[in-house]
Amino acid sequence: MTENEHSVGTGVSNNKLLMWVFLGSECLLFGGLISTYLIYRSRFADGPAPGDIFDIPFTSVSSFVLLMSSLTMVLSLSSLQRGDYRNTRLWLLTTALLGALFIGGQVYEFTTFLREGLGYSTSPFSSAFFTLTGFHGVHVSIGIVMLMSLYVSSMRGNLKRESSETLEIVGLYWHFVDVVWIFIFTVIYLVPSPTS
Amino acid sequence: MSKTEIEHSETSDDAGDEHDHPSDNKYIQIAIILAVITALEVATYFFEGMPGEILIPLLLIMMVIKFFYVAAWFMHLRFDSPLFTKFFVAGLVLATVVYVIALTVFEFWHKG
Amino acid sequence: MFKKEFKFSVFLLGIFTLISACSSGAELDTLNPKGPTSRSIDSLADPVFMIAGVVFLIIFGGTALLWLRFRDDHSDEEFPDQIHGNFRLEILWTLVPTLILAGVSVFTLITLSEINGTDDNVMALSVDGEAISWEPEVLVVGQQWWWEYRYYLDGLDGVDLSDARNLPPADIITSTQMVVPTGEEIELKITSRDVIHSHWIPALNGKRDAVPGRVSPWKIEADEPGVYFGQCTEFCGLSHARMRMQVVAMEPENFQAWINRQIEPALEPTTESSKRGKEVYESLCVRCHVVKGVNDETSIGADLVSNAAPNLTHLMSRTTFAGGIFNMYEPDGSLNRTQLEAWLRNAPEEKPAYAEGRRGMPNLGLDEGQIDDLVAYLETLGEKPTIETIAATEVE
Amino acid sequence: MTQTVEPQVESTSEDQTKHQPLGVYTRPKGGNGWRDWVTTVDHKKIGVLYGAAALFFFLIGGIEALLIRLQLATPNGTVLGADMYNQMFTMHGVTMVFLVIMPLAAAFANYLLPLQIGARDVAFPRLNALSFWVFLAGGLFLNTAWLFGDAPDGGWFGYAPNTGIVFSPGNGMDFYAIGLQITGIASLVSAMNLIVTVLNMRAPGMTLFKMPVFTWMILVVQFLLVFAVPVITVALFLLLFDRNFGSNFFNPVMGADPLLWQHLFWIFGHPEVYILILPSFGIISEVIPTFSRKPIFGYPFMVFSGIAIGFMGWGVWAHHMFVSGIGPISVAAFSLSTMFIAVPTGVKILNWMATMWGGKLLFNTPMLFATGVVSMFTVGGLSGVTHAVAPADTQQTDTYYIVAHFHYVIFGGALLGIFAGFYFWWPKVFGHMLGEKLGKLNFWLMLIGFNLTFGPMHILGLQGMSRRIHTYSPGFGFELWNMVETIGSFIIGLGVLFFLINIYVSAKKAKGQPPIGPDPWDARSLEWITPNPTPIHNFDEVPNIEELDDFWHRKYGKDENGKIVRIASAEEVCQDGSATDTHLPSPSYWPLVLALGFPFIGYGLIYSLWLCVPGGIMILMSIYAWAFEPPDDPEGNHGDHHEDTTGEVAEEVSVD
Amino acid sequence: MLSTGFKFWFGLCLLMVVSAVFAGYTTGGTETGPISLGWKGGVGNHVVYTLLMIGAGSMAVMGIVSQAFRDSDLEAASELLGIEDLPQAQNEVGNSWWPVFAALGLSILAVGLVVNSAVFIIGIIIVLVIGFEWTITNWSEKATADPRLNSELRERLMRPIEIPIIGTLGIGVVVLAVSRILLSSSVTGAVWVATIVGIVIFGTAFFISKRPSISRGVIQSILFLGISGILIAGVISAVVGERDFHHKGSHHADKSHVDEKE
Ligand code: HEA
Ligand code: HEA
Ligand code: HEC
Ligand code: CUA
Ligand SMILES: [Cu+2]
Repeated sequence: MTENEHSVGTGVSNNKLLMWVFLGSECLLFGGLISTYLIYRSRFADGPAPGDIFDIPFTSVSSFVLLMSSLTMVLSLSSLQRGDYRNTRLWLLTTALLGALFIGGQVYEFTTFLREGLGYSTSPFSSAFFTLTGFHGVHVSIGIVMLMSLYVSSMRGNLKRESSETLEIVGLYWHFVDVVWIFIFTVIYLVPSPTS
Repeated sequence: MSKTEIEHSETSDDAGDEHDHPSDNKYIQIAIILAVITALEVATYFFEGMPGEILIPLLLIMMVIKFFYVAAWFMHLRFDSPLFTKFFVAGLVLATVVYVIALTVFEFWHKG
Repeated sequence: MFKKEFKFSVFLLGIFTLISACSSGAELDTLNPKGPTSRSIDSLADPVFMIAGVVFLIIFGGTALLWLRFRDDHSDEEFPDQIHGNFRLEILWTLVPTLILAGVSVFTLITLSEINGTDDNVMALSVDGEAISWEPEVLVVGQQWWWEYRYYLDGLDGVDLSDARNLPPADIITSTQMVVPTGEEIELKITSRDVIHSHWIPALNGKRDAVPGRVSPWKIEADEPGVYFGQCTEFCGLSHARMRMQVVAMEPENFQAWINRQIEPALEPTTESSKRGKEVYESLCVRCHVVKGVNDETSIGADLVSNAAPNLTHLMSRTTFAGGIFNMYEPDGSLNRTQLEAWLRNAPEEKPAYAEGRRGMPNLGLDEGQIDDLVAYLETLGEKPTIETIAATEVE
Repeated sequence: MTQTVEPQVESTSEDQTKHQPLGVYTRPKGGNGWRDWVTTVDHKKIGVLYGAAALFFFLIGGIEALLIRLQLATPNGTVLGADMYNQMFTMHGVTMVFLVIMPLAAAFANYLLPLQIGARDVAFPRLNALSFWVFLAGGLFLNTAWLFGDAPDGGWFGYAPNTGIVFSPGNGMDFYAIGLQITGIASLVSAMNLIVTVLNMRAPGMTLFKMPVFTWMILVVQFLLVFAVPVITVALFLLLFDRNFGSNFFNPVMGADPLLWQHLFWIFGHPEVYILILPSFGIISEVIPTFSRKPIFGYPFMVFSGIAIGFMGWGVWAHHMFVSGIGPISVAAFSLSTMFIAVPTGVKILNWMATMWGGKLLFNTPMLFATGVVSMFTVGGLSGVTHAVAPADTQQTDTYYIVAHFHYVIFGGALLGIFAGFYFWWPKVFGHMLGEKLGKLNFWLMLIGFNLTFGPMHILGLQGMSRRIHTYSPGFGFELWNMVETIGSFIIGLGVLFFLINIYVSAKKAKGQPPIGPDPWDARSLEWITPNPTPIHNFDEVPNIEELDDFWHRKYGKDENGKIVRIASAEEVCQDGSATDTHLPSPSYWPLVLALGFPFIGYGLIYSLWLCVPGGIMILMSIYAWAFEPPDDPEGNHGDHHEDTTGEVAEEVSVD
Repeated sequence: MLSTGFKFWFGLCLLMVVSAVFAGYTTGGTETGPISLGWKGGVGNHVVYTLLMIGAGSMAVMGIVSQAFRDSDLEAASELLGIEDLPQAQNEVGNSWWPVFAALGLSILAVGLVVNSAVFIIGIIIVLVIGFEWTITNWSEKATADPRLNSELRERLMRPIEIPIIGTLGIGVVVLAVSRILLSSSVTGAVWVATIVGIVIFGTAFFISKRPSISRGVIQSILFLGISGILIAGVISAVVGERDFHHKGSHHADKSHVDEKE
């Protein structure tokens, strides 16, 4: 039959729309975790306080790393849109590596805190801190897995210029995770925290 | 940016979002701006003794600017359908309003 | 068809008559205020109920009218006018409710400030022969599944309430029954030792939750001497239904007398049986309970999550026990021995508890002799209240 | 139940065998028996599945309610012990809210939304199937808690710390936290899907303001879901971590504040109650005009008030916490914000009445239920306003007066509305009507039983009967009304029984008969342009929409005197469902496999973390298998860019 | 008829059960333990045992699923598609590296049996993975006559499994290595290390992107060098151990730890 489906929709791609709706929803998720943290940041019981323990210089470096991974992400996308598969892959891999570096830094940070006496059960503050940054870390990790999947697909010649939208959508997710970190870095780390 | 650099992908030309994606250089420019702001943010940490009343708004402003740049440029909100912006902003604003009220009820601001 | 509708209206009418007929007489009735705070709530609630009633009648009557008037009688085949709306009407029925509600909000705010304000009343009391002025305050502590009332006659200001599970010693500690003077506004500080409970004496005021880690202010005041029933209203686990309490309001001079009795330590037992009972108490019960003059400390920590069991010093001055569900006395004024013995024999049987989960009084495996002795001993703790109070507080 | 025979998707071409090499992970072909149902991605079948599953849970929740009522029939009842009772009302509340009303709304949304906007299917058919299976997995998971002898017992809003590991050491609350988490995923996915569908897949000419009110209300609900679900997700995660990994979010001993839970729960919880009611508002906004034979009165106001309710619903959550000790200023603010929700709701009520005004009302069963909503919901709404008056609420909260309120709005509003929908759209879905006689009996029994059950709760509440008490003592004046309520609840049960009988009897009668002709109700919205039951491909030809209630305008016009006259018969207007070569998305079993992974993870978290491994593997593998699944129909995709009907989850990789 | 998919999955399942029981007995399971799922008696190293059994369980589920849908059943599929002749001929089997890897895995396993259980587990995993891949390759190479089809078949089967696992493993290893390096550095050292690694990654990428002429081989070697550099540094750091830490905060409170789940 004749396809006369000229929908009066918004004219934007379904997939992208879905991703944006999802990101809108994620705002509420991270908002909840961040508020929980804020409410509890001064309740450190007998354990270390945030101000005692944060290593701002190190976290600054991680934040830079994540921020720059957003750049490489967008470069990857624009390469794909140009049909430049070599650079697509290059930037994809770079993004994933920078992400892995960030996560490695987080593992390092968590381990340090643990050694310094901040366990997951130490205080409401510690629980909230690990949960918030842990959730963010999990998001980043999922992002890395997606990037790697795209990378492998691309190696096998399956990531075509015509399907650049897939990459764009993964990119949206990646940038969102970055944006969340921008928030976390400022509000949780840089705004002066209570000390014991 | 030169238009020749940017070829349109075939899939998107019917979707009505026909627009110029910025060049890589533009992205790099944005990234540099972001990096500079981040550096400024971090610098406040080494400025001991800046009173909270100045420091915190300053940090928040810088944060919002960064946020804005990433969303507008890297996430293409500037060029894409305004609908996306609406969805994202809806979530963002709703989250902010709701949680700020919640924090207020918790008397979060009282402690300073 | 019409008959059915008619019957239905009659049925509804019936219901509403019954509503109005049945709203008094019950002990927990919320529409029967006995103090200034509950009265101001009531005088706000009544008109609101009225408004709601009127709106309901309008909507319900309107629906009935539509039903009767516009039902299709198949008299003709004409199609009704296709009316799409009317802007003015819309504005009208946006505005009218808005205005009504604006009115309601004003009174809501007024009442809110009334029930949250405090007056700085003080009461002259003499304690140990010394005259003090007491700002009537009671610390109310909820735990699974009974209420404790602590009186600090020097005032609560300097008292560290941050950890409800380790409160500083109080002058008077009772459970289940809070005794207050009439005509005085009593400030309550409500907190909890384990989960969230809610303290509610409907005749005197609405509820206020007892939240662990928080101390919430609230107040009550009784016009007349009497007994006012209450019930924990926040779901707090297994025996939530069995967590009740009463406020006993008495004239200030009786209250003074009550204070005088309560601050005394327990008397030494005299009979053989009660002496043996005291020994049992000292060997088994001191782990959890306190009797002033016998033990001031317990080793409760490992036994109960909440770190508290009722203070038994003046047990007999209370007319109900175990969360206000059992009578301490028979209607004739004699001790309700059967119930007390049953409690000691196997408390979790009488009142659902998670004794193995360190909540509620456990079954201590006492033998009948021990139980008899214990009852004899408990009977020496505190003075029996008047027969009127016994009658007024009777439960079940 | 009758089902249409699917036009077999033809796939004989040589070319295709190349595209779809033999071997694992070809897409299932569907077409016969149960395999068809488990692999379906058809929004209509999924709608039916949702409905069936929710009705099943309704019976469970209803039986739980009856047991509650039996226990409370007399003072010192002994039907259930305290422990059993606590589990019973918790599971009753959870089941009814999350496994009955929400999925019933999803059933209607799934079935009708594409039809009402003139679409072939939802935007992401496989995601749609996923939502259903995940919901079912979550619901069954929750209910298996009974089998393990450890159902949740902390109340449906699970206030911490009573639900923490210290005070609820069994596994019940883990089932609660995980089960709701799983159903939350289902709701979120389905909400995102439907939003995209409504925004992007409307038929030509179907502008937003030509969409039926039902579609609008569903759209609003999906937005509420998208934004509310993550909040409870956070709350449930925190609870889960507290219980299983030793965190301290709700542990006052370590200085945590239990009110955090309440805030998170109710920030979700209040939008949730509008999630429950708005679909029903949508349904009766279709039913009332049809049976009044008038267009909906004040369409834009209906739409905007729905949106307004959705918006305002975000700013009132603390009215559930008036006595929690949040401070008088907060109480005042939330008290006022709550009250004014009555305004947009009132607009709706009055517009329905105005729709009926001047109409020619036909009181068929759907209309009976709809008028039931108008009056009964109002009762509940008005008692809601009396709670909103915070000082009054200090007397009312946590008493049976509240129980009365929410059953009036939920049963009298949401459930009656859904029943109206059942009767209204049954012919659309199954091709035959439900019996009118039994239907009326069903309605009156339910209405009377309902008022007998919940009406007296107002009295009991004001007389001081607390909620969630497993027993009460004689002497407080509670005996009479509790007995009445118990009797009433069994009358409701009888009503529901007649509904079931009606389903059975009417299906039996319809067997062998040809399906009912088009447009049995002389209806107004687009779904009726398709034949009954709806053919698998929905529309033979996607209609061009010119007006609100376009379908109706195709049937009626004005004569020279301006009188409304019939210009076309239903047969002329309706499509005959004869198109056969429509391209449909092919079925997939990955949604099912993916969904099955969740209970594994759930049980794993409770019993042995090792179980999470196969669960996780199942989920991960199916996500990838899903992404790599061959496109539905290699040929069908040529040229029509429109929607990628394979429905990739955005985060997933699509390389085909 | 049992489908190929079913046979395949159940074969794997059986293999896993057998190795679980074997592992159970060799690591100290009691007489009836390993065969009664631990219901009567111990199962030896329960981590290994459970892992394998769970693996077996999931394989069984997959088998049932694929049987239910009659997937990978050549006959059924050809019936459905209306193809007359079943492609049968076997095409040439290509070079295979699997035996080499398998030997490696087996030797690790053997060493593990003697040395310690972690190495043993790694050995088992390697052997399993290889067995799996090998079987699949073997099977797919014989599936039809058309090699292109065969490789597509293999792809379709394996991509969903390989991609996430490779991806996860890849970043997992990098993350682990990076965090070890950081942990063994001093506080400021860690900052420098992170900065330098970041700059190196970033800079290299920029460099390569600006030089389109660089050959694939060179890039691959750079990548290889970089990754192995990180890995080696990680291993060294792990051996060196973490730096010293001091408790912070008012009191020391180390009654808890993150990995409480174990
Ligand atoms: C379908 C679900 C639903 C709906 C629609 C509503 C609607 C409303 N609810 Fe209800 N509510 C619940 C479900 C719902 N509620 C549940 C489940 C609980 C209990 C949770 C628990 O504790 O377990 C609850 C509890 C609850 C409380 C807390 C009580 C307590 O625990 O102390 C409050 C307090 O303000 C409240 C208020 C309202 C109000 C003001 C509305 C308004 O939206 C109602 C508006 C409607 C009308 C007012 C009627 C029509 C209007 C007119 C005809 C116009 C004229 C009217 C006036 C001028 C007044 N509800
Ligand atoms: C969301 C919708 C919803 C619905 C539809 C209902 C329906 C009913 N509810 Fe429910 N209820 C809640 C939501 C709902 N409830 C919630 C959220 C709570 C709070 C929980 C909490 O406090 O945590 C609650 C609490 C609650 C209580 C208070 C418990 C307490 O506080 O101690 C009571 C008490 O009477 C009650 C009764 C009923 C009854 C009698 C029905 C009836 O309408 C049920 C009608 C259904 C049936 C009667 C089933 C019919 C079927 C048959 C009988 C057919 C025959 C059987 C077979 C074929 C096998 N409910
Ligand atoms: C492990 C702690 C524990 C021990 C030991 C214990 N009790 Fe109790 N007792 C409690 C708790 C808790 C309650 C409150 C139970 C309730 O009301 O739910 C209670 C209540 C009582 C009451 C009712 C008090 C009131 O005011 O409501 C009496 C009387 C009593 N106990 C007597 C005894 C005697 C006598 C013994 C010793 C033989 C004893 N108890 C040993 C924990 C204990
Ligand atoms: Cu205490 Cu309910
Ligand atoms: Cu609410």
